[in-house]
Amino acid sequence: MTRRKIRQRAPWPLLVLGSLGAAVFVLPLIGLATRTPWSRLRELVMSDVVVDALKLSLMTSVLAAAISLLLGVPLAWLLARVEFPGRRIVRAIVTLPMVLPPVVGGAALLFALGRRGVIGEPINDATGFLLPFSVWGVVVANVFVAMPFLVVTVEGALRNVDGRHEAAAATLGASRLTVFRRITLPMIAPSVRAGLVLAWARALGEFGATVTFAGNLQGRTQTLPLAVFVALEQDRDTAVAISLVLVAVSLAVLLLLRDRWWSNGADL
Amino acid sequence: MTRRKIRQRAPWPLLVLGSLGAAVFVLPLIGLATRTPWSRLRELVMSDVVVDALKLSLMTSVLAAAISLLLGVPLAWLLARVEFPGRRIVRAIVTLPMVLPPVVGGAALLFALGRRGVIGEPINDATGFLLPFSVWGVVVANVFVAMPFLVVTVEGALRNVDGRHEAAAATLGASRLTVFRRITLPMIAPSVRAGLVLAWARALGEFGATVTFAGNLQGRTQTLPLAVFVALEQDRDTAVAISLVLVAVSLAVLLLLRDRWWSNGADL
Amino acid sequence: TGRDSDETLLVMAAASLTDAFGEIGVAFEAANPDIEVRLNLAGSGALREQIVQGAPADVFASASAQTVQALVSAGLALSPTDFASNELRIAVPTGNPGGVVGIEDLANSELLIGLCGAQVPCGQFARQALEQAGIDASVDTNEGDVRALLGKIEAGELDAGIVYASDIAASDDVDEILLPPTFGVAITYPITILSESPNPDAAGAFVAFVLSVEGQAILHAYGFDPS
Amino acid sequence: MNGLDAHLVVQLAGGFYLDVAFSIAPGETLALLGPNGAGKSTAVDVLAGLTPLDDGHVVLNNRVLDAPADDVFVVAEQRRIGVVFQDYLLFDHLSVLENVMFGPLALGERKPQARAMANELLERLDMQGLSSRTPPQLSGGQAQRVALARALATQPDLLLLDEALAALDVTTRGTLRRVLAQHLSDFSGPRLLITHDPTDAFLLADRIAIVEDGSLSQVGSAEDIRRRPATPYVAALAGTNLLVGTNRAGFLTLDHHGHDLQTADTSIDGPVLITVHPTAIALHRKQPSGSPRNTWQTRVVSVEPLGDTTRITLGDPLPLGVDITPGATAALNLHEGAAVWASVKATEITVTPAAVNVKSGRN
Amino acid sequence: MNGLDAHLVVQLAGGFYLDVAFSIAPGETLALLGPNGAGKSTAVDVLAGLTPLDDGHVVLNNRVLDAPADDVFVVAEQRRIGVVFQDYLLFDHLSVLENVMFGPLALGERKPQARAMANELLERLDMQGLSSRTPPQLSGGQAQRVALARALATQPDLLLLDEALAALDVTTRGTLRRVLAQHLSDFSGPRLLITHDPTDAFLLADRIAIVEDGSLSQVGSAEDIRRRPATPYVAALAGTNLLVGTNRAGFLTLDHHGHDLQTADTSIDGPVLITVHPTAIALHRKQPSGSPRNTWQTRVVSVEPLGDTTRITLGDPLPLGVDITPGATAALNLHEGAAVWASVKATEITVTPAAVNVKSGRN
Ligand SMILES: Nc1ncnc2c1ncn2[C@@H]1O[C@H](COP(=O)(O)OP(=O)(O)OP(=O)(O)O)[C@@H](O)[C@H]1O
Ligand SMILES: Nc1ncnc2c1ncn2[C@@H]1O[C@H](COP(=O)(O)OP(=O)(O)OP(=O)(O)O)[C@@H](O)[C@H]1O
Ligand SMILES: [Mg+2]
Ligand SMILES: [Mg+2]
Repeated sequence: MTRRKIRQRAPWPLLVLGSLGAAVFVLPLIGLATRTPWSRLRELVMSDVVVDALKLSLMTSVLAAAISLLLGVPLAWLLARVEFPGRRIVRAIVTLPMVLPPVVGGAALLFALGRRGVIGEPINDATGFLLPFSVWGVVVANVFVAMPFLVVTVEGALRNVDGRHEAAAATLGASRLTVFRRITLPMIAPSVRAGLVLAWARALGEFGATVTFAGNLQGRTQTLPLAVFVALEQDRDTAVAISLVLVAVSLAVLLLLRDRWWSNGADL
Repeated sequence: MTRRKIRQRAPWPLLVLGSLGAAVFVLPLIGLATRTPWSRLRELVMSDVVVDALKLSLMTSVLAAAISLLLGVPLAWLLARVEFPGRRIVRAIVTLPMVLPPVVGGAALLFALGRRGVIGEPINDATGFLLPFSVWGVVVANVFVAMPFLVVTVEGALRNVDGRHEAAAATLGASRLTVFRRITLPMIAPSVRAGLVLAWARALGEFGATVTFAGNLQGRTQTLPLAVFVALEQDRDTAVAISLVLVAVSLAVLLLLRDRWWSNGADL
Repeated sequence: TGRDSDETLLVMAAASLTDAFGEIGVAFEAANPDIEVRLNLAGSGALREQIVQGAPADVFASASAQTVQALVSAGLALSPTDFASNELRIAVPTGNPGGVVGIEDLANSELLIGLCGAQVPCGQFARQALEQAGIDASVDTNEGDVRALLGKIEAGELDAGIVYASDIAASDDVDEILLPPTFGVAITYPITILSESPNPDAAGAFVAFVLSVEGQAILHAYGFDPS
Repeated sequence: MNGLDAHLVVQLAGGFYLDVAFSIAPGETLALLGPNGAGKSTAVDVLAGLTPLDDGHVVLNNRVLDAPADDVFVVAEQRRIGVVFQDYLLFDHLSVLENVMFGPLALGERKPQARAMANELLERLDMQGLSSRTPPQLSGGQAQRVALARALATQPDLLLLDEALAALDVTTRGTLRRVLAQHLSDFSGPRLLITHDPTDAFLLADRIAIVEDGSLSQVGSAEDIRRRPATPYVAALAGTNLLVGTNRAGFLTLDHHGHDLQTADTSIDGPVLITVHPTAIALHRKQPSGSPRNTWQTRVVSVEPLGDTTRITLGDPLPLGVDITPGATAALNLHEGAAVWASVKATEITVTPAAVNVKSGRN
Repeated sequence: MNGLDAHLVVQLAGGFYLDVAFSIAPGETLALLGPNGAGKSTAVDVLAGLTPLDDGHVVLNNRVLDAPADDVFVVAEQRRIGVVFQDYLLFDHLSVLENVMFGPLALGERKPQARAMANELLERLDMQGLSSRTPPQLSGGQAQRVALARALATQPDLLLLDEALAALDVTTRGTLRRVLAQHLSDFSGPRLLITHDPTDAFLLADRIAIVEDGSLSQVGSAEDIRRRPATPYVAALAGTNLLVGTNRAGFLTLDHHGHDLQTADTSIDGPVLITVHPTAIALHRKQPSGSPRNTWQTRVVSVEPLGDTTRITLGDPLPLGVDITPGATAALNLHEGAAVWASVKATEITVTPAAVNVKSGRN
């Protein structure tokens, strides 16, 4: 006997508003599709430039998402759970990269970490290491713009969690770190995933901060969005084609991911 | 007798990683501060251009956040709770604006809603109404780039909520809409707020899609980030100064907001 | 500019013309009180896209002949007129920390060298110059526009880059190194009235004003040479 | 028919299979008792419309609520079934008053009326001072009372109470039993009361159904349940001893124990359930010489003082519970491991035909 | 001293004020009983280190765990105090086995050892088949057993059981009482058992403390509690009747009721607590003529069949509970509203000095 599924019916106000919401995203995609040079697509997309950019984009966006996870989740936890002076200010500062035009963000990064930057100059003098114009520069720029999404999402989720389960774990002798790893994190897993997706997607699409902080060199720092930008000035068809690659990559990754760990297998 | 507060100590790995995470945001801000023309700041910032842009930015970003809330929460609910064919694809499409370089997103909007657009052309022919180069164009561009953050955050939170409380509400005779409004929404309120902040901040900082879809007309479509862009072409000091306005506005709004409804009053 | 006007003129101008056209707009309004000028400033490519998509614009002043030519072929613009010209220079941070002497140094892989991207006019001209000099430059970044390139040189993040003379004139934080005249490439800025201009008369007046003595003087003040 | 008619067949993911059928007349209270994990809360979920049936049906007042065969399923919010959940499921973001008002408001009641009704219920449940608290600020028993008030406030057609009194203290329990008895007799719908406390069942229910491991093992009046327990679980519930054996003209052979007994009841031949009340067993230090034909020697396994009586558990050959007075316990010097003689009159041993399959009583 | 020494003073936000002091010797079990909302769970939170004290102290085996005056506060994870929470607080994302293994692993136990220990505990609690389930897939009683196993697995220095048996069925309850009694006597630390069930308290505890409305109203052995209840709540717990009055050479004037009684106890003069056991009261259809000096006419307020006995509640002038046999109930034709004569011998009325302030027994 298989379990009978009862069809959930959606109340119409939610259905109407939600569909309108979906239209906001679907319409432009249709717009994009109508202007796509489908016949020349293969040729436009199979160039060196695009392949190089795609590789770089995948690598840097995944790295940036990973770093955002590593640093962002602890930061969110500190913001949500530990009272320290200036907490509110730190929390507000975390959301700044979202507000700052990315180009300005990139400039701020240069001011801080560039060859003449507040931190960058001493580091460069001492070690010769230079972030701008390198792959690591791309990653740093991506982390800067992408991590806030993860931090805000995770902090919101942490505030949703009632502390009693964590307290119960503490009475069992678990240190705060163990509680965090084995109780808190699993409890907010869906939100951490949501935040990770947001951060990854934002990193994949990042343009302004990257071009300003890391520059634009094919094979080294030219990610897909930078390639799109270059193409936009030359030939719209190529730009649209590269954008479709971007769309396809993110669609593929998101569709694959969700099956596994987004929906806990209970999905369509 | 006032309640004794027990100081929460953070485990050092979280402290180290979280501080590193915070450094990602604080350092560039310091960088920016070192390059700010503090003495000329007032003069640079008090121009017509900046005042016009500030007004427009506040209005359009708030409108965009409101629309994102209105359409995005129902959309998130549909995605999380209702099984319909193609749900996974819609969900993936919702995240596209995050991946698409904003300039391409703006172009896609033009293709769909511009005077020659798939939808825009018939609408323009019938009513004479034109979205691009209008304030509404700015709002649409903002909604397009900002709403995904809200949708993903809220959907993640909805998946965190166990359905038993909603079921209990149903046994009390509450329709699905009532359950949604009076039980589900309050339960995920912190995440809705987080999503709203994300969306608003993203809209406030939006540049690429706006400049492409709505143009860059002072007083009509020139938001703060666009003013920064123009200033960057003229005089870096002005650009930094306008960016600081942006930073100050968002800091002010975030600090004010959080006191009231972010932290439920239990904050520092 | 809050006064009543009968007509509003929408001028699409390349971002590098921001300062000069800002002043030209004010001067034009003074001369034509019944016309209000609105500038729409963006990259030439983005402007072209907006025009193609039916922006209700009147005049297009571009940094690239190619962009305008594309619009002319599409029937969206009338035949253009060149209104300004420019020259290339090597820009280095004040004090020249990289010790750049001439165009040969751009091949030095020890230095951090930037150019404009090949998709924008300044990048195309720079590459022409390098080719003529027979130099294979060791490029570390292709910036999106000349201002971005200049910004990085000003900040000392790059040791050298090829930019327009007009940009160097506008900056206090760079030193210039002249290129031999043989490497000079002809750099011209076209302006055109758009076919679908809602105000073709006012558009004509604006173009005429740019080409007038007064307009040319303003352009010169911002480092542009007459065409 | 009016009232509830239910045949619940559900297969849960973990392998648990529920198949029970029962009906409850209007105004009748059925108590559902059973060991942990027997399926009581599952039955509640199914009746309330939170878990769909796999087979069978739920019909309330002639309205079909769930019938997989006919593809009928009425959603929870249209069933008018009030539930007190075992884990309360109070709304943490609403105050106590708002929790109770939620149902009436959802059903279209005006705010003042809903508030008045909620206040009255809270007062009856002795919660008037706490109506502006939120559930996390309540004690366990207070929360349970709010859950009860919330369910009663909707004036449902069917009331499902899943251990609705478990967290209450003795005095409140007494008060609430009276409130509930009062309310239940006012309320004309059928109601299902789930409990682990036989006293609750005996006091509040008209009929008792026992579910064990997913199926019904006994249904009857409190009297039936107490007098003729059909399984060890029911016997424990009734506080009596149950053995399984065969009767041959008054000679009882026990299935699991090596000692025979004699009963005065010779009317039933064949497999029987044997009930021996704990007070019917006498204990002696020396072998008794009187009338009881059933006499055996054994050891004391445990001595549990239960207030007015002491419960002595005997070991092999017959593991029986015996209730004697604390005085007798002292007089006989009973302690763990003490050797004693036990005796029980043949007339005190009741037998019933073993019609129902005997289950282990635990899953 | 070894064991627990606690003086708990806490002021909660809603106005509730807890101030109780008690100590528990190593190996001793103290049962904490009290009405809903009396502060039992609050005491557990404080002892476990989840709520800091406002005043007083918690000292366990000579280690100061909380002492606001000296600014000492040991965090929960360093207290080695095992807790079964009233609402379980199981970890929904972990399996039953992992829930039980969590504590040992957190304390540095190796995985195989932790697993072995968890498996053994689960088996003792009859849960072996369910170790791969997650908590949402458990029944209420099963979840409670997991909570118990999880708390026992850490082998804590102090064990706090907050209604750890409330959701269990009768048979499991019996089994678990034995398991727990066994475990408690193995376990050398002090333990605190919170319950609403006097049987649990009488069986498992060495001493009983009663908390009402935030302060202790009585502490003593089960015998004390049963014989000399100090408040109406304790009397209800002990199943007896409690009245308040003044003794003058055997003549009792009652504080709240207009009827006087006589007692044989003339040793105490002044304010007294008066206990009358429900079985000591006789009921008659006609006025009795024999020896009892205390005789009065009244009406039956309720008749509650409780299995072997029937509980009759009498109305004015003295609201007393009376236990008689079902047979007698039938013979006297007792029903709600019936007029009866009640009598009680003067020797059956016990009085104790009213030393403790009598509280209402409910908040
Ligand atoms: N969501 C679920 N998925 C799979 N099995 C479940 C689920 N919920 C409960 N079960 C199992 O179904 C059986 C019946 O559970 P149910 O909660 O109905 O028992 P119950 O009679 O209410 O017990 P209790 O007296 O302990 O509350 C149990 O064995 C339980 O483990
Ligand atoms: N978080 C809180 N904030 C304010 N008041 C609270 C909070 N938690 C409990 N209370 C109140 O404190 C009092 C004591 O609650 P506590 O949970 O300790 O009672 P309890 O003795 O465990 O009762 P029960 O037997 O019902 O579980 C109650 O009146 C309760 O309403
Ligand atoms: Mg249950
Ligand atoms: Mg409690």
